[in-house]
Amino acid sequence: MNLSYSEEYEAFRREVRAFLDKHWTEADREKAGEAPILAMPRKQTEREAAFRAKAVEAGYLYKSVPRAYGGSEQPFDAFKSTIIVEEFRAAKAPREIPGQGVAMLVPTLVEHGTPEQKQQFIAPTVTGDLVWCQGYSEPGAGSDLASLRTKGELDGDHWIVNGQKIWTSNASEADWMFALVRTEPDAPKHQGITYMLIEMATPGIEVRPLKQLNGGTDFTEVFLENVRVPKNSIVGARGEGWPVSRSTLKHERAFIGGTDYVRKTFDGLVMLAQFTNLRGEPAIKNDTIRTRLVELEARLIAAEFHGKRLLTMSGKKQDTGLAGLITKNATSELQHDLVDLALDIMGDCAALATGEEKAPFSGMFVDAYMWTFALLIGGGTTNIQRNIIAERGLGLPRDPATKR
Amino acid sequence: MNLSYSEEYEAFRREVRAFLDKHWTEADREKAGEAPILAMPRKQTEREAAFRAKAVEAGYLYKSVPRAYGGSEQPFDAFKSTIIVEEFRAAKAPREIPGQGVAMLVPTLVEHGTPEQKQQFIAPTVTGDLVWCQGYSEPGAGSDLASLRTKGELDGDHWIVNGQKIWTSNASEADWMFALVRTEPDAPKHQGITYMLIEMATPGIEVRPLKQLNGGTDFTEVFLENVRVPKNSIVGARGEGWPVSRSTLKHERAFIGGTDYVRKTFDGLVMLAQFTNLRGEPAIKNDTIRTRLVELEARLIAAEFHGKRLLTMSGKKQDTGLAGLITKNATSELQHDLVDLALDIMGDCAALATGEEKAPFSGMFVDAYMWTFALLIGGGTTNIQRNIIAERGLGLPRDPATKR
Amino acid sequence: MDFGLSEDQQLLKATVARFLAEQCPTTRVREVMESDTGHDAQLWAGLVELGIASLPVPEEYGGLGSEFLDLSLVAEELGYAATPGPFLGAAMAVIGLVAGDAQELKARWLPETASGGSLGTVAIGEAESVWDPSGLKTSVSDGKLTGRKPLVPYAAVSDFILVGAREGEESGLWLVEAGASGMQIEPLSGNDMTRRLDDVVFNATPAVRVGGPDALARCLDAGLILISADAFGGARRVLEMTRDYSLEREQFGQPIGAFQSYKHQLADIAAEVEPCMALYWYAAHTVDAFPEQTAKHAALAKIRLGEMFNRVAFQCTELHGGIGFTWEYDLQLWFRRALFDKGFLGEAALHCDRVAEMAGW
Amino acid sequence: MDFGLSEDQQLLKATVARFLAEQCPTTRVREVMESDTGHDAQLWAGLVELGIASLPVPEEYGGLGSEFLDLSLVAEELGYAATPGPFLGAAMAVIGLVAGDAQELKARWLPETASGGSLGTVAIGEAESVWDPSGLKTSVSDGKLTGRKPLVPYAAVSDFILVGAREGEESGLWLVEAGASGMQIEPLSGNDMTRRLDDVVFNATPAVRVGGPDALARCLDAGLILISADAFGGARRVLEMTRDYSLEREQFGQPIGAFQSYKHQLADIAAEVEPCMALYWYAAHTVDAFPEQTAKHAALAKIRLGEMFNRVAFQCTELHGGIGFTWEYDLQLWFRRALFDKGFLGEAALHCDRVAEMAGW
Repeated sequence: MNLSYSEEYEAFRREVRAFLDKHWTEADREKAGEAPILAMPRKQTEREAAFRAKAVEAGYLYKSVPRAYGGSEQPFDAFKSTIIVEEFRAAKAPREIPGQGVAMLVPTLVEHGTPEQKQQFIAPTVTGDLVWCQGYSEPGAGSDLASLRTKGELDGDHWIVNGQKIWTSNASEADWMFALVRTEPDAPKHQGITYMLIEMATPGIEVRPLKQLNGGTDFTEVFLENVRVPKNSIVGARGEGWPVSRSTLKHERAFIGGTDYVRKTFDGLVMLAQFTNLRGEPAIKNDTIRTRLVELEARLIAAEFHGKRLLTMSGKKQDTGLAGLITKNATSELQHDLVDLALDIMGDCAALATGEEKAPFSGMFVDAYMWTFALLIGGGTTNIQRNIIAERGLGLPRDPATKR
Repeated sequence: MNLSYSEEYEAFRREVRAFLDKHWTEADREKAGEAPILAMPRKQTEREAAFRAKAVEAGYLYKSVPRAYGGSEQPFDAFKSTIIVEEFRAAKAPREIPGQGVAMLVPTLVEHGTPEQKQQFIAPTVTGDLVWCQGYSEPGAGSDLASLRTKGELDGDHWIVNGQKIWTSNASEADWMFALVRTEPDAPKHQGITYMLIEMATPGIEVRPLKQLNGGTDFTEVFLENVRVPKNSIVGARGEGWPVSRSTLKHERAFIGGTDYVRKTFDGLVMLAQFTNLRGEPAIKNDTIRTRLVELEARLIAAEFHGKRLLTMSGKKQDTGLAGLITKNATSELQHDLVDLALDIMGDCAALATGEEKAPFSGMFVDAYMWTFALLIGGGTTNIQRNIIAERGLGLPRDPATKR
Repeated sequence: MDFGLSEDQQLLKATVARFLAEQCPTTRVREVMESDTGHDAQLWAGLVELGIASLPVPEEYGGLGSEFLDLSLVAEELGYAATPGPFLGAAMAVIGLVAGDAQELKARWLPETASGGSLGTVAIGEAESVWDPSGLKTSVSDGKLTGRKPLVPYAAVSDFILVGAREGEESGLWLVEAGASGMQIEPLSGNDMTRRLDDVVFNATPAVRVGGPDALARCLDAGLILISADAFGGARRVLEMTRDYSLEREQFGQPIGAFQSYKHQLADIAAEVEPCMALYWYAAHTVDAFPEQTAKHAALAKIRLGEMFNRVAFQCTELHGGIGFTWEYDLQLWFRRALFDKGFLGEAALHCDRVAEMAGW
Repeated sequence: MDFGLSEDQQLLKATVARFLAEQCPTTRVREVMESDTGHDAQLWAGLVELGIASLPVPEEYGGLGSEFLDLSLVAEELGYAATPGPFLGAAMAVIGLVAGDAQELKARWLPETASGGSLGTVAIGEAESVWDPSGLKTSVSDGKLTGRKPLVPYAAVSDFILVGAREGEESGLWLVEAGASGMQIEPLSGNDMTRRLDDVVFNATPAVRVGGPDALARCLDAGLILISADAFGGARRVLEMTRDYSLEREQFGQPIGAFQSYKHQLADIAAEVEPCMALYWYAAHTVDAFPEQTAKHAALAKIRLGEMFNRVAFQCTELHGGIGFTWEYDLQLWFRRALFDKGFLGEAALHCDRVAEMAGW
């Protein structure tokens, strides 16, 4: 066990630092500021574009994307990836363009796309010139993606697509959508779905903001009425969109499982407890609150070092097995318990909304409380994940109802 | 809403008190002492027998048993029943003989027995001259009673019974066992079971004490090897023991759902917290422990008045529905949380066993902690009860796997 | 022995429920919620017509002089329907007036509140979650009241405010009329937009004494019970919605309510919700039957129900999946009301301390 | 960056595991458990032969001078197998000696403990769950030690006891030899009969100073980590047993592990158990790598793992149904060990206070 990196990696870290010092100046860093927890995709500025081009050239970004399509085509190395993230974050330098285009579509195209699709889409996506949204969820189909009902019928050279998608983040800004569409109505549930690329400017597409529980509008609904999509605008074979999409979801699960946001929440919580007075005394001096904080810190540290254990396993190319599967549920439950404590620390101000300046920390923890749902629900609900832990992690029998 | 009883019932209470004053003296009361939480059946003393005979005559005991068989044959009145329990308990007077003979077999016989069976068994059971044990559970069949494997084959005038029963309380003291035996091996699972009365003195029966987690031996295993049971020693028709037994289980559920033992535990817990010092201060002065105690008291009081609500509904002959179904799980979870707090109050003495005089209250709460299982498991496990709440209480679809 | 509702009480409860089902569907809740004041005079007038404003007013002042449990049952139904408006503060104000000894004020205000002509509210809690009378700093001297009350329901639309304060060592309630000098009202942004809160500052504001420590205690305890009843109604509604949703919504070819794990989660929620009814019923019953027990039982009800409602609202939202996270889906109305019920009148920890002190722990 | 085990560590862990699987099946655990002393000299000798007694002893005293993590991995496997015997106290005693500055005592005892010729134990905690050195009342003056230690592992079979005490204001460790005058040992009845506890009273008992506050702190922290590792091993075993049982046992015509609700309960348990490994690993790693962090992380590990093990043991017993409640079924061995791990070296609340104080909260 050695928590410092070997000389090889320390050298790599120095190399990354030197690169950053050279290409991402103090002025750039100041301008960039703190990254938001949930970054939304946007077209990059010229400054960012120039920097990212350098970073790709150096092998730091888009490491799993072939050079031919704008990536840096590096062998997988969990430690190098971590070092890059750590150093880029410390320098507030741009990393991969956020959003589902890079996170989900690009790996799918790399794996399943035709040479033409790769050529057409990957490079502009990784530069942020093409913004994507995801069209999986539907009002009638949540965890059970295979039951989706948006349908596509072939009419000459085009698919005619009708249906509705929901929980689409940034559909308003997106140029294209990658979507799952049922094209063979008579096939069994998991077959007959096609992975389709749809240009958002096509007539018949309407995007409506979806207002959330917490008052924000980070998601939209997308209505598709007789939308004409060119016949060849599909990834993988017709009717085989289900396995294509499932390879993508792995990325999403890994993304949501991190502990950074939990650490941020915890650190904020400690400050909240220190600076919020309850009846003349800082909340942190209350024995019950203090005890709960320490218990939560123990769980947080367990989660953080569990992450390091997983990283080590990945670095050694070992299967993370059960240890990898439990991360999401353990982390989101921890996050829930953290924000739950925050509400208790707020005392009677739990009644006040985020943004109310008279609430402690302007009520920001109320929003965190509400956002916890997105964590619980995003990337498959907790119950679905429980099934996966039980079946793949513990070897219990598969659920007959959800058998595929 | 009126928590005092109406004049009619107050008059009844005075009548009961007068009866007790007359027939159960101060000396009797002193001798009787506090009733144990889980009373075991035993033959009554002459003094008790004389008193019970008077109480039956007065209509206070065995109210659902016909006079012809030693009962007092009273119409159902939830309030009178409660008043009798309250007053008899206050006077430490004997109530119905404890145990499964009176609680489970007698109601079954009243409903399903032949006139001869009623004649032969009910009267001596209610006087305690016949002690019964229950033979339902088997090593291979817990909550799923219908999967039991003890089998009976007809051989002339007798059933030849082979198999094993488990979790049989007081089999060593019992004269007879009422048991479920599979008699039609080819019938579907829930059919083909016969409700059988087996004399424990029959050759081929062996009783072995079953040592529990907590070190006690309140249960036994009963082995049956070629046990010959007279053909007519069955209740209800051959192969129809399942419905017969299910009517009995209702009684058990009601029995386990009470809150008396939880109140006793809570009161003990308060004392424990008051008299156990942690680092120089009574545990009850610790803010965390105090807060947990108050939260538990709120739940206890909810459970107690929930009981009064159910009593009122029963008194008005209303269906208690969902309210009645949730009692067992809510109460046993509360009991669990109470003993869990007790272990925390004990500090490092949680390591010490019940009976160790150097532990607070001689470690009696450790035993309560372990006994909590019996509550969770007895009368159907928590999970089975969750199914029942969801299906009968909330109207959710039945589980295909457990459909009968 | 009857720990149940009388026929009159059942009728009252059913009447209010029917009225709200008809007059206050969630579409209307949302309209009121999005209005400036959060107060719908017409809806309030309808409720007053049903008698809810007269329930706590003694007959001699034109009211019904009902048991406190009756009012609590109404609060449950208002919670069930997520009814927007000033009920809670208005009811507490009336109870404070009735419990006090200021005959003139009673004669002046009670008939008007009973008829719906006037609306009262209460200002008790102070900064740093102080709600226990012993901790109040707002003070009165020479008929002038000075202090800050950071969570006052519907101060902006009320005709009078009953303020918890102290004069010398003695705590009590004082009445301030709308528009009194030295009073500043600032609206707050709350999680629950169906029950508005204002931040109110008094600076040598003219105030008339309503009653002493007992009146203040009765007013606060009544509020704790009413908020508990509201929480019960809300939790009941959320559970029902989730049950209904689980029967409609299909996943993997069957209603989600057929999945065992879902069933068990819902069963656990039901087992948590159901006994809470008896807890608030009993607390309400003590107000008339065993007033010496009210302080303890009102606090216990608030401790348990405030937390239970939040837990249930959270779990049920999660059990809905994505749709529960939408603004359009009605569940969020109760999710937000739960946060009001959690915080207003003080958090669970405060009342745990109070109960422990009453017990001498 | 390598937050994982070296090949040597994996080998050590596997070797101990294999030895215990062969030499210490639960039938043997039960024999030892039912013996008078709870100490099986032969089993202990076998473990010593594997090297577990030499791990913490520096090479200059004939030991292996291994990283502390190695010893913790052994503790995990001992916990996994419910190994009866004096390991915990013995290891703590060695660590206390090593951390101290009494060269003569080291030379006298360390080689013997490494070879299994001598057995040590520790006496730290005092009445009312006092375990923090600042609260100890046992005192030393003129080489005589006086005080009561109510929870001492295997005092009756140990050759020496390291006693936490104070001389004047300064706390530290003192060594008392078996049979010293004024020492009274009374066996206690513990929940976990695989790890015996005695109540020990010292009355002007001759004692030699081992080290000061640092030695005492290192000894205590090491114990907290070892007990956490034990808890992890126990929880892992209990989870495995329950998983295996759920695949064998049928109800309603299918293995109970096929019921969704059961699966989800087990998944939640796994999600609770699994990250705890990293928690105790890191705490153990700090002993050698970041000793200034050990006090905090040792306490955090004990807080989390002590409670986690108890919760998991309880839930898994419940998931077994009736059989989990029997003495014959092996699950109870871990259920009882969990209660030892919960109480010994102080309950979670004590260590929460300690961590909060370290943080300045």
